[in-house]
Amino acid sequence: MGSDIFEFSINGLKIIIIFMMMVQIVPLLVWVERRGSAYIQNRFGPNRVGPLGLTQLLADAVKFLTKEEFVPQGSYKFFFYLAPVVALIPAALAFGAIPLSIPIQVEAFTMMGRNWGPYTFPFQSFELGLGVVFVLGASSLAAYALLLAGYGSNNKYSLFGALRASAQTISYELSMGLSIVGVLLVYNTFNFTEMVAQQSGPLAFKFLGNDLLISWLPNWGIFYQPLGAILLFAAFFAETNRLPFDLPEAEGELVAGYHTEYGGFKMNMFYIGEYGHMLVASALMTTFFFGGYTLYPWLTPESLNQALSSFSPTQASLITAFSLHLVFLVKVLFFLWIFIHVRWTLPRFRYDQLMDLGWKTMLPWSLVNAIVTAVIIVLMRSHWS
Amino acid sequence: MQNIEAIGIGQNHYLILSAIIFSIGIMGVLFRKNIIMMLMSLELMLNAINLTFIAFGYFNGNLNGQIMVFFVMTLAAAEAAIGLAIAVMIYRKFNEVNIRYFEQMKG
Amino acid sequence: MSTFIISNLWFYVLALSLIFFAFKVVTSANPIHSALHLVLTMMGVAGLFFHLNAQFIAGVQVIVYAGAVMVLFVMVLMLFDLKHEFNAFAKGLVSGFLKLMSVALVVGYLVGVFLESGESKGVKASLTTSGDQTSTQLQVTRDLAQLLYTKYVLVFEVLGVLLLVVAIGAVAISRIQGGTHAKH
Amino acid sequence: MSHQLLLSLLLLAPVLGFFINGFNFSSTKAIAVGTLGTLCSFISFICSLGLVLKLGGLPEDQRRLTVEFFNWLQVADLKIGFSFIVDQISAVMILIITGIGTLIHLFSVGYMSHDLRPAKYFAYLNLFLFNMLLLVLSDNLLLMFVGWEGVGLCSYLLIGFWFSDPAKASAGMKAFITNRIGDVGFLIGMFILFFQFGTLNFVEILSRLPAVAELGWTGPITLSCLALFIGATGKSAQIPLYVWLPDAMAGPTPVSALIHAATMVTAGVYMIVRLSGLFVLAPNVMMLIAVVGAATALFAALIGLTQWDIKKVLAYSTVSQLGYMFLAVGVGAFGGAMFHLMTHAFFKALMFLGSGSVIHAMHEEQDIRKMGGLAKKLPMTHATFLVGWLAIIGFPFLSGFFSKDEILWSVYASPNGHPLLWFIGVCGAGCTAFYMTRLMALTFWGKSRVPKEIHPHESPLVMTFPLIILAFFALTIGWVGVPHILASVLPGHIPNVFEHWLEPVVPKLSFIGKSSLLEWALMGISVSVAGLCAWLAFDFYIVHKERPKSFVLKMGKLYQFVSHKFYVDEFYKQRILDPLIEGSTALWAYVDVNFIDRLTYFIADFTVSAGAGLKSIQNGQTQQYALYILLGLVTTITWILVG
Repeated sequence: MGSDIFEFSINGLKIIIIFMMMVQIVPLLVWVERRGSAYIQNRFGPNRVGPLGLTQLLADAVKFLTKEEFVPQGSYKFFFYLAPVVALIPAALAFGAIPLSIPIQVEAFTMMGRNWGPYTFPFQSFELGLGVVFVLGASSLAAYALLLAGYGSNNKYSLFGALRASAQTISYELSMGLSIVGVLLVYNTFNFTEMVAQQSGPLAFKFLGNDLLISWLPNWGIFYQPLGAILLFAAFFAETNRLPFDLPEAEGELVAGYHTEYGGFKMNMFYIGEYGHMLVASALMTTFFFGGYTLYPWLTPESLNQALSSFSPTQASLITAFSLHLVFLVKVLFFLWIFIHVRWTLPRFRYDQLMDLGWKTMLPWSLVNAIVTAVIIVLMRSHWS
Repeated sequence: MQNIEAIGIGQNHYLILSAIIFSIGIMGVLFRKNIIMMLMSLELMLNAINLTFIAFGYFNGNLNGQIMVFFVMTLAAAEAAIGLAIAVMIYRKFNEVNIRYFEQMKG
Repeated sequence: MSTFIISNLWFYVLALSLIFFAFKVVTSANPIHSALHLVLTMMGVAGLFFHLNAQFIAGVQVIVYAGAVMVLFVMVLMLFDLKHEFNAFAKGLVSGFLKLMSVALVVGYLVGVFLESGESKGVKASLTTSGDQTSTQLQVTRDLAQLLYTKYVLVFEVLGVLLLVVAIGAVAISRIQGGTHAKH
Repeated sequence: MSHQLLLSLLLLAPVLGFFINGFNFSSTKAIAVGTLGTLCSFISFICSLGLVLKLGGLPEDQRRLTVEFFNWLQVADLKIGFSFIVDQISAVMILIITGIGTLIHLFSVGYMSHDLRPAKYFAYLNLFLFNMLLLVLSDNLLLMFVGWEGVGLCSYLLIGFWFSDPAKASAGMKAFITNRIGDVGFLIGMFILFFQFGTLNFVEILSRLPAVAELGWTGPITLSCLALFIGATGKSAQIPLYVWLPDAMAGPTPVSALIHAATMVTAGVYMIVRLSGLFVLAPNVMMLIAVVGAATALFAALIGLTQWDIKKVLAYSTVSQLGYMFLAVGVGAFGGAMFHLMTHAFFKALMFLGSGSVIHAMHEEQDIRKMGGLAKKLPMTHATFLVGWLAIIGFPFLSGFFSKDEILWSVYASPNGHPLLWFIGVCGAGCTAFYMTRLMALTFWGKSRVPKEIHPHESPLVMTFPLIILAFFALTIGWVGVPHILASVLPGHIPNVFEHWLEPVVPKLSFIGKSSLLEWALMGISVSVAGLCAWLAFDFYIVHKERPKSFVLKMGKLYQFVSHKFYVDEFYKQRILDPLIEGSTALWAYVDVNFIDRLTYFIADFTVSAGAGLKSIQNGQTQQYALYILLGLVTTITWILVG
């Protein structure tokens, strides 16, 4: 957390900013979702409040805040209130671990009579050696939120919704974990920054003894782990209870699933949790498969440094960090749009189809993927290295 | 977070902590009548054991402790699964999850 | 200096919370409460692991224990809708006293043995190289994997088989339609 | 034919007979089975003849044929071989056994012709032969004891042959049990001997005997002789244990003839003669034997006077004659005893078979009051019975005269004899003469008192032929052992072959300082007494028929007393059996019920309650199990720390 007061404060500020970033994205996503679904269904969507309905977000926020604090009769108040909080925490923790951009180098400078040594601020909430493990751990805690909500609201529909949702998240966690194993095998590290660093160069790999270099393609993970990517993406849909897998809150059968009884700000927190998970999911997708915050031919850290040689090193690293961050954001938004797009195009799975898909297709395929990647890597490394 | 030498916290601290947790776990097994509660206190005991393994591993400088924790965990998961399956069976038959129904299984 | 205080503080805070949660797990009448307290204990233990330079194990602990096993417990508890248990604790004064006495004795012996076995080894574990923290964790994990797949590979395989057996067993047990008034 | 082969054939024949007959127990073809039995006994007779001839061929001092089949028993220094010895004494015995045995087998073919289970009868008879030969030929006491028991068994089986009749069955039991009581004595004698001499082999015992005689009653030799004598009394029906012989008449008559006249009862005498070297060293026991023998002789003779059953009379006469043999042995006249044993075997077997044919003719009627005047109807039986009668009363120059006179003379003359014993002997002889003449008179002479429906007829040749042969021997066998005094008088010096035959094996009696005149006088007295009593009986039962009745009236209570066999049976029952039974019931009622039962009940209840107590440990409550585990852990740790 830093050795002196400056670093300490910067880090604290950074955590808050990133958390607020995640929270702020949610209304934006809600708006995009409503506008997008409207666009898909050939209708207008919210356009009354402000230009293109942008201030609709504000209106929603006010609505959520002013809604009556309603607690169902006979429910377990403690669980009822705990559920939204627990829904939010895993998403925030996971998002904090994902590097949004390259670390910012700050040279030594003097301020307030003391000279502060050079710092490097990692562009994420906290720098973790085993980033992936941490993220997996955090996402696995999401199941509790569902259970607590379902059980706390003393309502049969919500209980059933909760049980189904947690069963679903647990079973898809398996295939998610295994597909991530494939990724880890390729990058041979748990640390996100190293993964992104490996993806920054041109597509270059050894194949049956001779080195291949495709200069016009970036060295992204997607080319190494295409099947892994698809499986992981599908698993993320299930993890976040997004549409094809959002049986637990299927309106038709279970009213609103586990958050039937929730309204007001608690409902808002659930939304934040859900969209937070989507954000984490898409961030992971970009980091694993689409090169994170690097854009090979144009915006790589080296090329930017040359361009910004005129600025002082700190400013240069600041500018490069933020520009790369933009790159990262664009990719993430692209995936978020896919999430939203899929929601309004694919029909919902029946529960047994859901389970069969999870256990009988996704799990075997992710196993195969992990094994095949392992075999190839062993062959490549041992035989020709 | 530098892992400089933990002057204050020695191995005994961890061992004593795990001993306490372990005994709480035993109390759970002995006193609680609900099967699932017993399973949980069992998990508690296993956690205490893991803690001792890791503590020994850390202070003796080798990784065997962590390996053992791996195995203990898989075992605990397996044991929990079976225990819960039995608990479900007991619940389905007696509509109550109480240790005294285990007697029905004898002979 | 700060890290020194923090690491001690970190340990004591976690230790005390652990004990408190563990105690709550055993004594709370509502099973779901105790289940959640158990989750918190596990998180606490994961924190301690983190401190004992076993980050990967801490992660695994969270994923496996807190994420899967406890969810199973909570799901089952919720499925049974077990409310507040009135006679949760086994009655019987004599056996109760006997139990308490024996547990106290066990703890007494253990603690006595620990304290007696010489000063607390504060020695710096060879694992913690001074380098930045991330590389050490990776290094630890790699060594762990190395050890796991060379020296203990047999145990690893056996455990794989065990898990398979347990999976089948659990399904088999729960599908039994038997019982005295089984309808077949 | 080597003597081993002969001896094995001798033993094997009866055993084969027993097995063959034994396997078809239920066959009713008396003739086939009978001939087989007789054939086997005849084979063994031929073998014994061969053996005796081979023995005769040996020089004087090495007359001993030993056959060692296998080493039966070897424990520490006790070495018992399944081995046999044929010397002078056993030669005499096997001749008697097989000879008379064959004749009796022949007789019983006729006698048992219409019996339901002849095969069983002949099987037992052959078994008896085998056991008797075993007894007689064995070279050590233990094997003899095996024969001894076997013979007892066969006598039990044969007495109780018609076991459907409870009286006969209980008679068998009585015989067996009294014998067993005697056998206990025999066993104790064997133990003492083994303890003292470390061996049971006759030759070894006799070779290890100390030179000087043992005075007093507590020495080992005296005690063993005493115990052996008790065994002998059991087997040979002497005073204390004779009660079973009269009741043993319940068996078929040939059985009585063979077992209770000729062979088994003489086993006791044979045993004493075989161990004569030992008995000589115990003068007190010799004196006891003599006294018991004399007492039995007189006592049985007195009872014999009052008996009405033909076989009972003969039984008591056997007991008294055995008394004479023991008397002879008691005073040291072992040769005389053996000689009397041989002669008695012949004429007593003759008379028993005679009575058998009488009973056969009278259709199982045994009461002599219902007989009379049978001489005309059963001429052959009457003739042979007449010879037997003359022999037993000691008519001069018949076998009985020679042997009895020999005994009486040696009783008077021998160093450890006594004139009083002689006097008792003479009285016994007188009584014998009286009751035998009474028997002859009542059954054969005088007026026939046979009931109308029975008309006796002479028995077939197969029964009378053995009678003739036995009668011939009763007449002539006496000349084998002519006493010296007579030999000198009679023309042509006839050597005392029998005495000479036994001489090397049996201790010699020396009649020094006794004038031959005295011997003549004694002989004269005994003959005249016998003749007087015979005439008296003749007069009582033929001439003046009413005399016996008046005599009985005069006697009154005394007669009752004697006719009821001196109430010995009743005495035994009241004084011995009843207290024994009461004692055991008391023992059962008090000790068993109170102590032993209660103890077992207590143990049972204790285990049940302990089980109940421990049951609680396994009541399925997992938490208790957990507690026990913990307690176990804690106790072990404390144990380690504390210990």
